[in-house]
Amino acid sequence: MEKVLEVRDLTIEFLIEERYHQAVQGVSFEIGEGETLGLVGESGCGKSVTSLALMRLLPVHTKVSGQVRFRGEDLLTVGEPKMRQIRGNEISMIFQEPMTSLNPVHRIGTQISESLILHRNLSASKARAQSIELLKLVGIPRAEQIVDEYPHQLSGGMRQRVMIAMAMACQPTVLIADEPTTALDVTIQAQILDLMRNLTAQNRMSTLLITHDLGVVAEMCDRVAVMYAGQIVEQGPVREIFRHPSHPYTIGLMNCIPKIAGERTRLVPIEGNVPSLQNMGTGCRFAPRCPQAMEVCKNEPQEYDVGTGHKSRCWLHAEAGVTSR
Amino acid sequence: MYAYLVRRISGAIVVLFGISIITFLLVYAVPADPARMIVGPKAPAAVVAAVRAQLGLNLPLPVQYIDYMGRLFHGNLGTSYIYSLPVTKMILQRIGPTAWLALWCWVAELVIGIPLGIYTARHARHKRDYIVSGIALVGISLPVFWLGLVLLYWFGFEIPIFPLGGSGGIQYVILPGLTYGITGAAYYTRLLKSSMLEVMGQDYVRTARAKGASERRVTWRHVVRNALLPVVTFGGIDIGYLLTGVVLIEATFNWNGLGMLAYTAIQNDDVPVIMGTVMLIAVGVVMFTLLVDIIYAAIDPRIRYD
Amino acid sequence: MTEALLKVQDLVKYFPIHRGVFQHTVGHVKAVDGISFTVNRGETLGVVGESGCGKSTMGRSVLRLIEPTRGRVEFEGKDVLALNKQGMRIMRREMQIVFQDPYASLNPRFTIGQTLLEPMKIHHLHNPRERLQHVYRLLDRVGLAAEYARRFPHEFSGGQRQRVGIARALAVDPKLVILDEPVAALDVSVQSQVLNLLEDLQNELNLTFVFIAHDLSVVRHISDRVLVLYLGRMAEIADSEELFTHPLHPYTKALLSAIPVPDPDAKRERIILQGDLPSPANPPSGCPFHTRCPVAVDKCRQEVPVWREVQSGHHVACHLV
Amino acid sequence: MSLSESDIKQYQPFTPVPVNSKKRPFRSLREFPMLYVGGFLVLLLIVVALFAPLLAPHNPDAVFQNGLNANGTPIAPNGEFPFGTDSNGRDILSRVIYGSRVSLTVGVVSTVINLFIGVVVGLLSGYFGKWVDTVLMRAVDTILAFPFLLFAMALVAVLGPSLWNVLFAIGILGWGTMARVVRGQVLSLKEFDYVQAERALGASHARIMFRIILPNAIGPVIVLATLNVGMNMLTEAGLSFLGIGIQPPQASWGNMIQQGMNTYAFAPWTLWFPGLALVVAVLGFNMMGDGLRDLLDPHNATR
Repeated sequence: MEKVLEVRDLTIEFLIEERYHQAVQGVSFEIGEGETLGLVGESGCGKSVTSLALMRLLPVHTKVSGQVRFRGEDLLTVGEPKMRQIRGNEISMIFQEPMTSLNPVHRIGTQISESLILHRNLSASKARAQSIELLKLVGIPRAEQIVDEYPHQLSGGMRQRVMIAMAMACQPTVLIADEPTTALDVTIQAQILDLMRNLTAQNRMSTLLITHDLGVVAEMCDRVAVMYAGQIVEQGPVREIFRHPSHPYTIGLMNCIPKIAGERTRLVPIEGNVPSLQNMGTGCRFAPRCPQAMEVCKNEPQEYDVGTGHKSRCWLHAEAGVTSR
Repeated sequence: MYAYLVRRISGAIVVLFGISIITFLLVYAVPADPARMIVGPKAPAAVVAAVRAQLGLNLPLPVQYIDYMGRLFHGNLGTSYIYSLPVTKMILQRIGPTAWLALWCWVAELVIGIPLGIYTARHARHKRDYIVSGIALVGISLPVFWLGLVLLYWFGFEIPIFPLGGSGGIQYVILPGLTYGITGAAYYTRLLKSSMLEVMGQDYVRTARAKGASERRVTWRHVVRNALLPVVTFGGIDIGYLLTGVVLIEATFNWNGLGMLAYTAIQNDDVPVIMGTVMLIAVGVVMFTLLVDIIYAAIDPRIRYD
Repeated sequence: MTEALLKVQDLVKYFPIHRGVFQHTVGHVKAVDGISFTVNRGETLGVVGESGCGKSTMGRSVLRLIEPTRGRVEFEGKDVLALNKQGMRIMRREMQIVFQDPYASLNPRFTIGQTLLEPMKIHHLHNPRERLQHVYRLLDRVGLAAEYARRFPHEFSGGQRQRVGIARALAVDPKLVILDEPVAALDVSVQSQVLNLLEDLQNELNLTFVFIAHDLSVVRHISDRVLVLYLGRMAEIADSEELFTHPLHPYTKALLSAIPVPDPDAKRERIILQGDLPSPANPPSGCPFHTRCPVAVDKCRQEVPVWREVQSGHHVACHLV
Repeated sequence: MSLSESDIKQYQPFTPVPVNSKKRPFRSLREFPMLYVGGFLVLLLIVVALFAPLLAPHNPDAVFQNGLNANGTPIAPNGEFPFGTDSNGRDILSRVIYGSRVSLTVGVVSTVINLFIGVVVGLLSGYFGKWVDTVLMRAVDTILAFPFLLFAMALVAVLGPSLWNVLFAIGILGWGTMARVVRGQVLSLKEFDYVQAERALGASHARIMFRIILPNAIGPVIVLATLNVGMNMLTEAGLSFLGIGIQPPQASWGNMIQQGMNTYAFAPWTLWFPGLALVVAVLGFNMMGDGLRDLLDPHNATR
């Protein structure tokens, strides 16, 4: 499979109280053509920040290092005009809050047309016609009328469909979806996931799906990367990860989710709390909460191979696997 | 939107009634006896009593209020005690000059304030922002009348480009306009800046950037458009402030308008004139606020389609 | 264990919609439209539904934080809605609530200690000198260190704040606690800690819970019985196991099938509902679910389905069951 | 001019986050220069007002034999009269120093009256809602629609021009914005779950309003009150400038400017000094208000 997007050693630092703190450290992953990679983790683990860094949409006073290779170019070093041609055209994004992600004073059609006008040089009337087609594509009824309505007139699910239509407008190669269904109800979530699955499959789009919901990952993704405290602790094919989770954090995560079927057992929580950015200790970042922590965990672990394309950043696998890279 | 407007209009009517009652009560708080003022200090008591009866001042307060409202609806604001002229006529003569002055003051505020607001927001937390914001803060702290006199001193007296006060055409409004512009623009600058900074943090601005829009496009199409909404509201209220504060600038520049009329009336205890001007200006404020509500409804789709 | 603690009968809450010139009422948001259920002493009743189904309004109406339009709420045989101000004050010691948002539910100006002392001050509980001891006991009970009493909420994580919220509710020794989405704002790892804490507290203190949530797996985990709401009406109620293995209402079925399961090989029949939730201001005629129901027939559009018992303890409102 | 809508806009309710002052006590000095410079100016004003008799070189009301030139014009600043003299031959520096007392008294006391009425009206209106809200907010609309300055002029004319009447007029008319801000705060705060929790615990309305809501709403109110002091000082000066406020011979910056209006052509210092004093005093309060706003802004606190 051809690699469409390749992220190498991505490190992101934020300025907090006049000091830089690493929100994301040494993140590496790749997405193949037509593949969906799930980036999963709890709030504050750096998954959203990572996605914004790929698009270079992070606020100023943020240091980003590493490489983001897209079509042989490093997106972190290309000029801003070039980057603008990529955003919304080659790589597009869907956000978590469909309520606030649409501009309240512009019509739906105008907002979808914007990327068509910017990247395809379409006239306003042609862009409008195509906007209607896009609205139909994402399953919006009465598209001819909705195109002239304003965001506040639509429901949450409809707005997320509009966001998807906007993202699809220029038939991007890569779609980044940042918690696209978190703000939606379950039955609406099912609709939106279904729609995304169909659209990405039809267009052979590579997708980076960011979520905190392992259920969504299991349903949507080909491969998974699990993030904890700014690092990827485990990644691999989705089946591998769910069948044979190897990192204690991944295992812990799976054990603390209540099951929808089968026997009801007492949950096994991960004790403690996620460390804050300012006091991230040395060594393995999960060690303070890890039931299997050892002396060696005071040192920083590497990513070790535990199976085909399956890596774990844990000392438990240091012997079993060969250090990757 | 229809219901919204009707609600606003009915609210305005309630406010107008409140204004009429308070203004009316003010008359009774003034110690001067209107009848005595009309007939003069030397007239016999019987004459004063006759005038009192003629004016209806013997009647109970509510009755007098109804009379007063009745006259008000016919555009009759009474007769000046001092000049024995109909107040309506005196006021109508002064509306023109005051409106002319107020218009220029307002335009000056907008022309200075809005570009500076956009500028500071775009350069937030940079040296340029601190300098302009500092100037804006000084602007807000300046008393209009003093700044007016300072400008008169420099540009009327030391370097005589403009007339030393008086009312009239364009050359007369430049200094008052500039004075008001400098002191009032700062409000627009600060409001627009905070409003723009707020909008810049909104998710939909990030969406626009994610679509590949340039910073210029993001600023003008997405940020400024949304950030101007509160400025529109303030603009209308500000015209109200302008009208209420017009007395200071008129006194400073010796401008023969409504403010001066009220000012002399207050010094002379000329109650019908005081009431008339206060009433008229209050009505003006209410009308402009209402106008702004209508404009706001027209430009904010969230209200337009509700 | 079948003694009824709370009995709710035909609870209704309509929020008036004001429009026009004099803000007259032009309609109602039928947030809660005729809900009846019983909660037995010591059990947990789960209440699930999507946004706008009225679950939160229902919880707050029972406590009279929102005054219900009509209906009857009976606590240990006492008519709660008929109580006067003083009676209600006393009743508030019996029923408490835990809120969803751990960031909005604690007063930022109060230390954790002050927050926990507040209920005791309001109800003049304990000797003032013993109150502090009681605060420490409460903190210990929810798994927080005693020294936290001197700190402010902003120094704590969401999970820790939620523990404080639970301790505050327990400060008056209530019999019933309404948990309004208590874990919805928490990350899964912390969510499981709080769920375990709630289970422990229930066992130790013989508490009765009404657990309101939108997450079905959480509800299944914690509840003895589950009530499913749709658009302010009851769709189905049954024992937890029964409901999740043999759902009868088409809405419950769709809801269950819509949950993404963390198993990539799970082969499931997925029912994807078409369209959006209708507005509770203008609910559909007949069965409120008929606009999205995959099996709706003509009767569903015209007649409101009767709430009936299909099996022992399993009630459903559907023409087709 | 009274406080503007832009000020209201800037006090959108927020949950105050206490600044972490324990860790780095002097961090604030660099991060909130406005607060410190403003606070310094305000302190300076207070010191000048308190110790006016010690600081003033002359009696402010004394007419000096040598206070006028031979042709009857004021004397330019010199060693004896550092700010020069006015058209009556009085020492401007001493009058400026004593004028601070008038400005500060009117500014602060009228603000306290504004604050009291505004907080009570806003609290009741926001907390009880329904008809209470409708009635009180119409009253606020009415008071805001009035030509504030004209009405204050009329009121002072009725009561008779004196320091206390000026202060009373400004105090009784200028609370509209305050009430709106407090109401906005209360409206948003009362939906917070911690207020709901208090209700669920059975607390009384008074307890909820004064012990829970008010302390949480107080931040923006303090900021607004600080800015309000400056505004009220300007209003007092405006009234005195028009001859309706503080009456000569008592020195007020406003009536000194009025006097300077007649002499600035040949003695501009009669205009400069009282005006500058007023600007510096108002600027001090405005800077302090801005600084407080930055300090209380949660974005700054967590930065």
